[in-house]
Amino acid sequence: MQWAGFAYLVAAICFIMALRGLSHPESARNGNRFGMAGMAIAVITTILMPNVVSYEWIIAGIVIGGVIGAVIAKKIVMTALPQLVAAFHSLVGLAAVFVAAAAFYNPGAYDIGTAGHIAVASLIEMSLGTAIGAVTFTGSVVAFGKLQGVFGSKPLVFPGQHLLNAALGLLLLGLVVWFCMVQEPWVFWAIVLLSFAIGLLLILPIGGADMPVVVSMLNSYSGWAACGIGFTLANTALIITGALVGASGAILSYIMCKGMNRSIFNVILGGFGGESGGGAGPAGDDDRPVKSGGPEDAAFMMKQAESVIIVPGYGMAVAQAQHALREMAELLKSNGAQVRYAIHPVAGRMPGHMNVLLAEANVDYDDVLELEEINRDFSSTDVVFVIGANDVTNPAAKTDQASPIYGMPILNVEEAEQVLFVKRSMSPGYAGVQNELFFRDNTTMLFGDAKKMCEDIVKALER
Amino acid sequence: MQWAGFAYLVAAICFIMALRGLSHPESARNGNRFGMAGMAIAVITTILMPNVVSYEWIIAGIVIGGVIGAVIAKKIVMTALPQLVAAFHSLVGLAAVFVAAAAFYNPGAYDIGTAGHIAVASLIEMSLGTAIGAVTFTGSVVAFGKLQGVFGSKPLVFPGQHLLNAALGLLLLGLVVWFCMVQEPWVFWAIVLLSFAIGLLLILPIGGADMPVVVSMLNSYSGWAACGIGFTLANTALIITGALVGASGAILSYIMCKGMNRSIFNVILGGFGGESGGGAGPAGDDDRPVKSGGPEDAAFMMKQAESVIIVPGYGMAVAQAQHALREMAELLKSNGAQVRYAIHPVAGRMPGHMNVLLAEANVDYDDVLELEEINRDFSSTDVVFVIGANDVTNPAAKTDQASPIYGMPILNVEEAEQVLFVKRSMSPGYAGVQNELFFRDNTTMLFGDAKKMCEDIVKALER
Amino acid sequence: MDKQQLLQQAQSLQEEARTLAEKAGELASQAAQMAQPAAEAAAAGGGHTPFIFLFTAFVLACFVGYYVVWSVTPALHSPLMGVTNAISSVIIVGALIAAGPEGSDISKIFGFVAIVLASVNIFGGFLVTNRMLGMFRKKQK
Amino acid sequence: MDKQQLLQQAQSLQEEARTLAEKAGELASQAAQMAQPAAEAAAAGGGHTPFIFLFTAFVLACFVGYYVVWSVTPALHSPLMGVTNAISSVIIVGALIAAGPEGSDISKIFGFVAIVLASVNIFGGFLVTNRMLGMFRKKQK
Ligand SMILES: NC(=O)c1ccc[n+]([C@@H]2O[C@H](COP(=O)([O-])OP(=O)(O)OC[C@H]3O[C@@H](n4cnc5c(N)ncnc54)[C@H](OP(=O)(O)O)[C@@H]3O)[C@@H](O)[C@H]2O)c1
Ligand SMILES: NC(=O)c1ccc[n+]([C@@H]2O[C@H](COP(=O)([O-])OP(=O)(O)OC[C@H]3O[C@@H](n4cnc5c(N)ncnc54)[C@H](OP(=O)(O)O)[C@@H]3O)[C@@H](O)[C@H]2O)c1
Repeated sequence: MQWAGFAYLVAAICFIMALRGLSHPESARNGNRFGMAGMAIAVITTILMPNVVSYEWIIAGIVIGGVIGAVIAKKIVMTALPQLVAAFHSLVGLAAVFVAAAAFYNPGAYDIGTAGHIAVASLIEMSLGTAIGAVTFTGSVVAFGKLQGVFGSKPLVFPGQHLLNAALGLLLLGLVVWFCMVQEPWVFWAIVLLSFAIGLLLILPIGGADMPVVVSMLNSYSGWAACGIGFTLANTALIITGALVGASGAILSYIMCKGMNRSIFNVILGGFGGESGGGAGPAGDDDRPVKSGGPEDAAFMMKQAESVIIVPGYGMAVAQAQHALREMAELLKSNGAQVRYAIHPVAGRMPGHMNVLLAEANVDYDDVLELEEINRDFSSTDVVFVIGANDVTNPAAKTDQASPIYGMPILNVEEAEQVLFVKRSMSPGYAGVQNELFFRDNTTMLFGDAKKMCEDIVKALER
Repeated sequence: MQWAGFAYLVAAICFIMALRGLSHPESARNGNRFGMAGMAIAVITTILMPNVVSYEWIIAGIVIGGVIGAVIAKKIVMTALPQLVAAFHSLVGLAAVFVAAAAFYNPGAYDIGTAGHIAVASLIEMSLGTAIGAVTFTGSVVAFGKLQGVFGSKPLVFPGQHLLNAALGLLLLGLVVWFCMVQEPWVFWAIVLLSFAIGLLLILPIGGADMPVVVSMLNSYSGWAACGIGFTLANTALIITGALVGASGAILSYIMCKGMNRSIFNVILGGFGGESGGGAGPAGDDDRPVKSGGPEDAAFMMKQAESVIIVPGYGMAVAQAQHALREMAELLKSNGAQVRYAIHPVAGRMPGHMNVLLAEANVDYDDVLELEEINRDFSSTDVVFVIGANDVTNPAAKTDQASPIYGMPILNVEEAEQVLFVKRSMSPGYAGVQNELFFRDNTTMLFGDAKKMCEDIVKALER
Repeated sequence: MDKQQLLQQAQSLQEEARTLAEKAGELASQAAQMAQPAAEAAAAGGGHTPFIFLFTAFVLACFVGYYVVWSVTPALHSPLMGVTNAISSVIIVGALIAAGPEGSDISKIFGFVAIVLASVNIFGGFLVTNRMLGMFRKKQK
Repeated sequence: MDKQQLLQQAQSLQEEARTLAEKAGELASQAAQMAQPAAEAAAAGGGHTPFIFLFTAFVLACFVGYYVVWSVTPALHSPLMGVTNAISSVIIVGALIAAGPEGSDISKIFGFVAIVLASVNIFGGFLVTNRMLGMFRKKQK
C-alpha cells in the first residue's frame, strides 16, 4: 500500500497549497480548488483501501451530508458567517467523537488490536480525541447559540465555577486512566458525557463578543485532535492537516487577543463584556452635549471633502449596511474624492469579517486597507465616516491606563479634520467604555440605523 | 534506537532555528548558537551509536579539521568572504565523495548490504551523491580561483563546449547505470574522475562576476546530495538539513538572477561579462566631457547637504574603503546631515556583501536600507555619494532595451540634487555598459581609489 | 538381540524422533510468531510505523503551518476559517474505515453518522469559502 | 508379525520422523530468515524504513526551507551562506559511521578524510558566521 501513503501525502500538500493561496485574493480561489482536490484524493484513497468494501453506507452518508452542506452554504447570508463557522465546528467535534467510538468498538478495522485488547497508546489517543471532540461539540454549540442570539450573549457567571471546572477536569483525567485500564464501553460514554458538560461549562461564562476567539481556539483544538487520530492510523494526511488547522486556530486567536490587548487567559476565564457591555452601562450616562446631525449635514460635509476614510465596525454588519455604504462611496468617488476603507484587526465579530462584507458589496479590495497601512493617513484626511464602529476608534486605549481596552492598537480617526459617527444611540461598544470622541468639537453624531443612514445620505448626495 | 531518531530530529530543528534566527540581526547570533548545538547533537548521537566504537580516528579527524577551520575563520579578511565560501563548498563536495566511497567499500556499516551485493536503490543514491559531490568540488575550486584572482576571471570559451558537456553528461549517465549493474570499484572511480572533469568544464566558461550565482547553485546541489545520503541512511537530520540548504541555495541564486534581470540558464551557459566587462571595453571609449572634481569639492558639497545617501558597490570592497567611508559619514552626521546607506541586492560580489562590510566598519544597521525601502527617497536627497558602484545605478536598465542589464531594478540616484561618483577611471562596471550618468550635469566624478578618496575627503572635512 | 529389545529400541528411537519433530515444529511456529509483528511493521503504511517518523512529520507540519498561516493576508482571515474548517473534516478518513467493512454492527453506524457530519462540513466549508472568495474583486464593472 | 517386519516398520517410522523433523527444521530456519529483514526493518532508525515516511519528511522540509529562507533579511544573506555551508557538513554523520567500526580498512581512511574535511567546514563555517554576525550592531559606542 505504498501508493496510499503517497496519495495521502499529495492530499496533505494540496491542503498546504490551499492555505498558501490565501496570501492574496487573486490566488485564493485557486487555493480553494487545491483544498477540494486534496479532500477528494484523501476520500478516494481511503475508499480504495482493501478493507473498505461496502460502499452503500459511504455513498449514502456523503450524499446526505453533502446536500445538507451545499444547501446551507448557498442559503447563508454573509452577516451570519461567525455563527456558521461555529456550527460547522460543532459537527467536526461530534464526528471526531463518533470516529473514536467506531475505533473503540471495531479496533480491528483500524489495526490497533482486538475489542477489549487495544494497545494502550491507541486508547490514550482515542480518549483524548473523544474528549477534545466532545468539548469542541458542546462548546461550539454554545458559541453558535450566543452568536445567533439564541442564548443571550451575557456571560453566565456563578460563584465557584472555576473550582467546579477544575474538579470536572480532574474527574475526566481519572476516567481516561480508568478507561485505559478496563476498556469498558460505559467508561467511554462517561468520558463523552463528562466532556459535553465541560464544553458547556467552559464556554457559557464567556461573553458573546469573545466568541470569535473561542471559535478559533476550538478550531485549533480540533486540529490537534485530528493529529491524534492521525498518529493512531499512521496517516500523514491527518497529521499534517491537523497541524495546519491547529496552527491556524492558534495564530488567529493570538491575532485577535493582540488586537484587543487581552491575554488568552483573560478571554477563557470569562466574565468579560457582561454587565457593563450590555447596553447603557454607567459609562453611557453622560450628560455632556454632543453635536448631532442628519443625513443632509453628512452629505454636505462629504461633498466638500477631497479625501474620505470609511471605518466600518460591528454595527455595519448588524445593519447589513455594506451595499448602501458602497453606493455612498461610489457617489463620493464620482464626485472626485479619494475614498478608502480602514479595517481594524478586530472590527466586527470575527477576523476578516469587514473585508468579506465589503467584498460582498463589490468594493475593490485595493481600496480596503489594514490598520498599519492607513493609520498615518488619518491626519491628512478631510472626513472620516465611522459606521457602526466604536471601540476600535476609542483613544482611551492610548491614554487611559484604567480602561479595559488600554494598550489596544486603534485607528487614529480623531486626527482627521472631521469625524462622522453613525450609530443608533450613545451606548458604548462591546468593551463597555464610553468613547471620548463623541464629545469632541470635530465630531458629528449621526444617530440612526447604519443602513437607513447610508441610504438617506445617498439620497441627499443625489439631490 | 528510538532515542537516536529523536536526537536527529532535535538536531534538524536546531538547524531550522538557526536559519530562522537570521530574519533579524538581533536574533541572528542566537540562531548561530542553535546551529552549533544542532551539529553537536548530530555528531554526539552518531558517536554513541553501537557500531561506532573506535574513537581515535574520529577525535583526531575532528581536532585536525577543527583547528584548520578555526584558524581560517579567525584569519580571513571580510573582503575575501566570497572566495572563502567557495573554498568551503569544495570541501563539502569532496567529503561527500569520500562518504560515498566509504559506503561503497564497507556497505555493512551503513546497513545497505554486503560488498558486491548492495541494494540498487542505495547504489543509485550513492553514485548520484558521488557525482554531485565531485562536480561541487572541482566547480567550487574553479569558482574560488576566479574569485581569488588565481585563474583570471575571464570566461574560458571554446567552440563546441556545450556539445562536449552534453556528451560527457551522457557518458556519466552510462557509467552510473554500468556501476549499478557491476558494482566494480573502477567504475566508481571513473564516475568520480569524470565528474571532476565535468565540474571544471561547467564552471570555467562562466565569467568571474557570475561566480556568486555559481557558488550559491553549487551550495544548493550539495544540499540535495545530503538529502540523497539521508535517504540511504534513513536519517531525518540529513534529509531535513539537505532540504534547507538546497532551498537556501536555490532562493539565493534566484534573488541574484532577478537582481541582475538574467535567467539562471543565461548564467550557466556562460560567456557573460567576458570580453566587454573586463576593463576599458568599447563602451569606455567615449569622448564626451565629464565634470570631475577632487576631495575638497566633494567635502564642500556634502558639508552643505542636509541629506546624504551613500551607495557602495564592488569598488568599496576591492579598496577596503568601508572604515574610511564610515569615518566620513560620522563627520557628516556630526555636521547635522542625515546619512543613510542604500544597498542594491546585487551590489558587490555576493548577496549581503555590502551589509557585512559596513557592519564590519561598525555602521548601525538601522542606517543601512534595501533598494525598496530607500528608492523613493532619492528625489528628496541633496547628495548621493556613489562609491565603487556602477551597474546598480545605471539608468540604461530602465530605458535601453538593447542593454544587457535592461530590466534590472536599479537605485534611482539620478533623481538626487547632486551625484558624486568615486571610481578610478571611466571604465564600465561588470556588465560592461557605459553609464550615462557620468555625463549628466549634476554628476561630479571623483577619480581615484575609493579608500584614498574617502580619507582625503575626511581630511578636507576636518579642515 | 531378541525381539523385545529390538522393539524397545525402535520405540525409543521413534519417541526421540517425535520429540525432535515436535520441538522443531514449536521452533518454527515461534519463529513465525516472531516474524509476524515485524513483518506487519515492515508493511508500508501499516499501523505500526515507527513513531519517530510520524512525529517528524508532525513537527515539520507545525513549522509549515506556522509559516503558511502567518503569510495569509488579514483581509482573508474569514475565508481562512472556512478552509481550515473544511480541511479539518479530513477525519472523514477515519469514518470511512469504520463504515467500510462488510456486515453491519454498531461501529458501522457510528462511521455512517461521522461520514454525514464530516460531509456537511466538507461541502459546506468549501462552498461557503468559494462564495466568500468569489466576492473579492479587483475592479467592479 | 516377525522380527523382520517389525524392524522394517520401526525403521520406516524412524525415517518418517526424521524427515518430519528435517522439514520442521527447514521451516523454522525459513521462518527465521523471513523474520530477519522484517525485524531489521522494524528497528527504528534502521536502514529499511518505509520510503514514504522519509519522503514525507523531505517534502515538508522543502516547504519549511522555502519559508524560512525567504524570511531571512537580505542584509544577512552573507551570514546565511556561512550557516548553510556549516550545516551542510552534517554529512559528517556518514563519515563518522565509516570511521567508527573496529579494525582498519580502506573505508576507515575514507571516513577519516571526510571527517577532517567536514570538520574544517563546521568549525570554519560557524566561526566565520559568528564573526560576521558579531559585527552587526545597533548603535556603535
Ligand atoms: N473581530 C473580532 O474578531 C473580534 C473578536 C472578539 C472581540 N471583538 C470585539 O468586538 C469589538 C469590535 O469593535 P467595533 O468597533 O467593530 O464594534 P463595537 O465597539 O462593538 O461597536 C459597535 C457599535 O455599532 C453600533 N451599532 C450596533 N448596531 C447598529 C446598527 N444597526 N446601526 C448602527 N450602529 C449600530 C453600536 O452602537 P449603538 O448601540 O449605539 O448603535 C456600537 O457602538 C471590539 O471591542 C473587539 O474587541 C472582535
Ligand atoms: N552581489 C552579487 O551577488 C552579484 C552576483 C553576481 C553578479 N553581480 C554583478 O556585480 C555587479 C555589481 O554591481 P556594482 O555596482 O556593485 O559593481 P560594478 O558595476 O561592477 O562596478 C564596480 C565599480 O567599482 C570601481 N572600482 C573598482 N575598484 C575600485 C577601487 N579600488 N576604487 C574605486 N573604485 C573602484 C570600478 O570602476 P573603475 O575600474 O573605474 O575604478 C567599477 O566601475 C553587477 O553588475 C551585478 O550584476 C553581483
